[in-house]
Amino acid sequence: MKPDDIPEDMPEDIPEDMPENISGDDSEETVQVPNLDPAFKYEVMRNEGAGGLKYCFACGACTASCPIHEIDHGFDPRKLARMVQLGMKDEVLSSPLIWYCSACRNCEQHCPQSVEFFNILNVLKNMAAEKGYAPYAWVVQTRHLMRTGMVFRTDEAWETRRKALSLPPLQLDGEKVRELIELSGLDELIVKKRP
Amino acid sequence: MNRYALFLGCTTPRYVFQYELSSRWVLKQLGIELIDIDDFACCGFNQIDLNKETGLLLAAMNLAVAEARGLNILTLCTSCAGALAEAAKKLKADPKKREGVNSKLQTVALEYRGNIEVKHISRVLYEDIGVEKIEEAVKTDLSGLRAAPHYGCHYLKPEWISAGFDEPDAPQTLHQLISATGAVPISYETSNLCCGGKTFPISRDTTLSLVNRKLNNLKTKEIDCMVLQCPTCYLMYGEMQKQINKRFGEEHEVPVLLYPQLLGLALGGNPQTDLGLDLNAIPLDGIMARIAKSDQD
Amino acid sequence: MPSDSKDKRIGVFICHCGKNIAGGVDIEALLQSIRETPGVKFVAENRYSCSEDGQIDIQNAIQDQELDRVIIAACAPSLHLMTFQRCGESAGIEPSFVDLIDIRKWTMHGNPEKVDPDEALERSKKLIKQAVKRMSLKRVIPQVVVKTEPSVLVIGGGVAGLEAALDLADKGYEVNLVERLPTIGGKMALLYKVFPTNDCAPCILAPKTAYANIHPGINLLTYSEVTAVEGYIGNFSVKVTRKPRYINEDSCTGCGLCVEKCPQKVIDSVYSAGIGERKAIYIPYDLAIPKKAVIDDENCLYMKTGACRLCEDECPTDAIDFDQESRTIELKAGAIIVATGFDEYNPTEKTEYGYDRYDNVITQYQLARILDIDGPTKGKLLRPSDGKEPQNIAMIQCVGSRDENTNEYCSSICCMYALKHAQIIREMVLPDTEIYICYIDMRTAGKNFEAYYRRTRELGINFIRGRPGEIIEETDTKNLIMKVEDPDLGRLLNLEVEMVVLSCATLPSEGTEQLSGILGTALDENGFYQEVHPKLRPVETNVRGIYICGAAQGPKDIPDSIVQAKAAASCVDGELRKGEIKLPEFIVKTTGPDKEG
Amino acid sequence: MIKLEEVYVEDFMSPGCVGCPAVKAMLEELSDELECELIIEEVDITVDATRAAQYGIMSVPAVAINGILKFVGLPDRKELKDAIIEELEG
Repeated sequence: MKPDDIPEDMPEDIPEDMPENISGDDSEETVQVPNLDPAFKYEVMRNEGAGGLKYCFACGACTASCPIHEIDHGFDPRKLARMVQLGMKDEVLSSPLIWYCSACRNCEQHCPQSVEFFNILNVLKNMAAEKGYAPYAWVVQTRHLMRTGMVFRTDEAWETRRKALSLPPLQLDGEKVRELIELSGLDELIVKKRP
Repeated sequence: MNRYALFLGCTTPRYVFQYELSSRWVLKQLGIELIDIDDFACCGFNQIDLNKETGLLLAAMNLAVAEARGLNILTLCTSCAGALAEAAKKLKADPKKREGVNSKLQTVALEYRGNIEVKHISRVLYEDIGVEKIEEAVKTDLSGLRAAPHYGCHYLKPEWISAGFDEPDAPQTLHQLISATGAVPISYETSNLCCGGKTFPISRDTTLSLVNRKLNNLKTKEIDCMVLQCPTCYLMYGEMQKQINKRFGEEHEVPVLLYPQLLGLALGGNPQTDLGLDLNAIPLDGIMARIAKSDQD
Repeated sequence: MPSDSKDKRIGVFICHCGKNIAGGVDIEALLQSIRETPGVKFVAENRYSCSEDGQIDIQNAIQDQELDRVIIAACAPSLHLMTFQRCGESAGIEPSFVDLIDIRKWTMHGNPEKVDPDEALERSKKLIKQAVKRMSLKRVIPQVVVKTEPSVLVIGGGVAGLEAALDLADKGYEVNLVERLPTIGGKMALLYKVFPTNDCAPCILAPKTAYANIHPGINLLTYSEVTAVEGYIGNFSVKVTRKPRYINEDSCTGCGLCVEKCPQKVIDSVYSAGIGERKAIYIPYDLAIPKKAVIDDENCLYMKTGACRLCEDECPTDAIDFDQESRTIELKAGAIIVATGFDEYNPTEKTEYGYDRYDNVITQYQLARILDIDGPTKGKLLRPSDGKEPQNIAMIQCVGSRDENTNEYCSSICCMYALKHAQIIREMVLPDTEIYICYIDMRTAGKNFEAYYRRTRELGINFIRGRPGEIIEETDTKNLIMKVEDPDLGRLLNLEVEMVVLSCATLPSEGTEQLSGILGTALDENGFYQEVHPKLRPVETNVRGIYICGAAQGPKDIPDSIVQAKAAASCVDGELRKGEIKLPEFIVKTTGPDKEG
Repeated sequence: MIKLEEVYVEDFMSPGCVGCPAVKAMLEELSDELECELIIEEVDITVDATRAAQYGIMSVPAVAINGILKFVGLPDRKELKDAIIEELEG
């Protein structure tokens, strides 16, 4: 697939497709256990780096260390781990929650049970992306990447600017990157429609 | 003389010209040779979110490109350093994984054998040059300049990336590098707080609140500037101050320097042409006046 | 006579262990394979070999089939070898011709060594065949009767060692009690109060230390270390190195005049946990037993520079002796009890809690010393940074315990000592100080412990079920800020306190590895002494005649340490009371004083 | 004369032990040298502590022949050989 084949309705610039904050998402609804997917946790733990989930004893050192949680308590590693353990698959994967992580990796740094929550969250994001929940921001970045090998839009003004500062010109060739992206199937994934 | 392949990444060459300028100049002064490589592309840091395999492939591709030229990699961005170093360590330790990656890299005529080291610029300064040599090279006295260090998460974490070099919960290397220039590193409570850069495209509000937290903490400290070592951290703390002031009614005006800019000042570089100080969002007039004054004394 | 397996009549009994073995391996296939093994005369299966019925079946088979050697393929020898040896003996079989081999480890759920049924079958076949071969060639082990020494070596003078020593001395044994430090009493003497009764520790310990000091059957060897052990049960010979006190113990009256005069101050890391100071010549504490001075030769001015000797001038009994040297004495022991206790984990490597960086972060052991009215601060609780009374204190549980990066095990006493210190602070020291205990699970499972927890709640202590990620020090106030998620509230707490106390893990005491090397005893995966069996033989070690008790065997509180000490003393008495013991000749030959070569 | 027979040797060792490989090598040599079947079982005392305890073994290397503990510590090659021959002759 050529980058230009990406549908036109995909915005060029990064739109804000995620809610500004997610704290309001706190659902008061009772969780219906029979409707949960008990196999979900195994599905997650099968992935590299995610097996530590079974050792989580919910001490909350991750949440207490999380800079995003402090700003927006809707993002809560302990709670997300719990949701996966209980099998709340659809709720987890469709939720914008999982995309708010800033990847600081404090959760993993302070976990006494060596649960690598950063990796677990990454598995969840990959699963969600499979289903078409990839945020536009990342989709747009990938599109730039396929064109130029860089995740940002580039233009003439920028090139002129670099030249004026005596910075060397950059070779902007997305060819190899595009091939690798196509090989790993990411090109198909970014055109998926949300369920 | 030490040689490295310069890995610019995406953010620095696109948005933070002064980091690239000052890094090139400073490393040249200290005898580190940088080789520009056209075939480098994005490190894959964000792509792992969508597909872990793609992320790893992109990192491996860059490692292979450098390896083919027999060069270790020097990065300016902490996230590039983290992503590439993590991939390099994993692929070195796991031959099966390496095989899988190479079967795909084959299609772009590359192979990664597992022999590359990836270092962030500050680690190169700290390990290859050393604090003492830097102290000796200092020409302009920056003593008394109070600088608040910000390390950047992927410079330190995961722990095994920085093992034997620095300590994620009590980092020291940037403090020492700042001291080497004569400036005074000032510790502050939120020093290990993440800049939130990765969350910015997802939620501006969340990220800017996070940035504001650190800026508010710094407000209570007597500092002349913040010193950091990552283009994303720079964008968050440097470029976003005006937005934050508008959005939250704050009055922040904290000068933010990239470490090579600070070091460049100490080494006597031209503030504009060598170090790009005029490109920084928050004016550095106060700092420049101090330096000019101490020069006259 | 050449060994000839054709003459032997070997019986093999395969135990189902309920479903533990039968559920994980094809018993029928195993029986079939063993039946065809050369040298095997008889094969049978049992549902539970160790049960009374199972043992009767084995004994009947021995008689009906005229077996002279039996192999039971069941569980670990540490669990039931003795059971089956007794079973065989009553049917007329020499104990050394009874073997128990463990095939259960490969089939039992929850066992880390469990494998799939095919693999379990192959391994079981191989192990049984090997045992058959070994048994067919085995000869009667000649037994000899040897006299046993009526004396016992107890290593470690803490509460466990003391209890064992007193029990045995009261039974008439001569006890040598070796203690590494200059005083007996161990950690307990320094805990101020002890749960769940809140007795003052000296009140219940001092009578024991004092009695041990005057007991005619107990020889106290303080400031001494065991450096060599040889021999076997009944006849150990032991070398003990006595470090020089530079004090003539017989003349020293413990008056303390020398200490007053000594100009050299030293941080006391042992008796006041680094909180207070002592002199280079010192008496560890008021109730120290023996109450004799000791000179710390690393810090004594005279030892370092050749000038001073002020203590010598001051001593009314001329007890100071700078010429004293380290000397080694030799002892006999019929049995040895190891009671070397524990050390508190040093939390420096948990950098997120800033123990070495922040003045106001201390450990629970340090807090115990601070709260002690006879301790370095005379019971005053003041912040190290500015000497202010803290208005609020947070305690963090499981520091270095239940932690993959440090120690995986639960240290078992930390919940209770945190409760104890919270009670003391609230009731006796700073009643208005707010206390927050951040815990992962509150574990108060001992007798009367739940009531103790309830009592702590009554006092208004705050319990937060969450682990702080990191502690940040507020630069100006030196207050400590930590974030902790409170799931009961569903919100993040920003907890700012004036002092933090870390409830640190219990580690095997320093030198455990070295001593276990001297003794030939095994250590477990956490570095504590390994018992033969955690349930059935909790105070015996792999070396017959050497027993363990107290925290040396694993983290435990005082009640449990006392129980184990009494158990160890009882084991020793059981082995030594007859004055003689029957042992395999080779043990006497190869490990005894008359050993060959 | 040595009879052609079997001998069962338990070679007690541990992974960190310095002298243990030497005992193993000696036993393998003797197994070729002596005209008997030398059945050698290597017992790692860190894995099977109970077996060592049955023999009262406190340190390795140690060697038991036909169920009788013969050596604790590194044996002399001749002593080891003699001990095996002694067992063969009963």
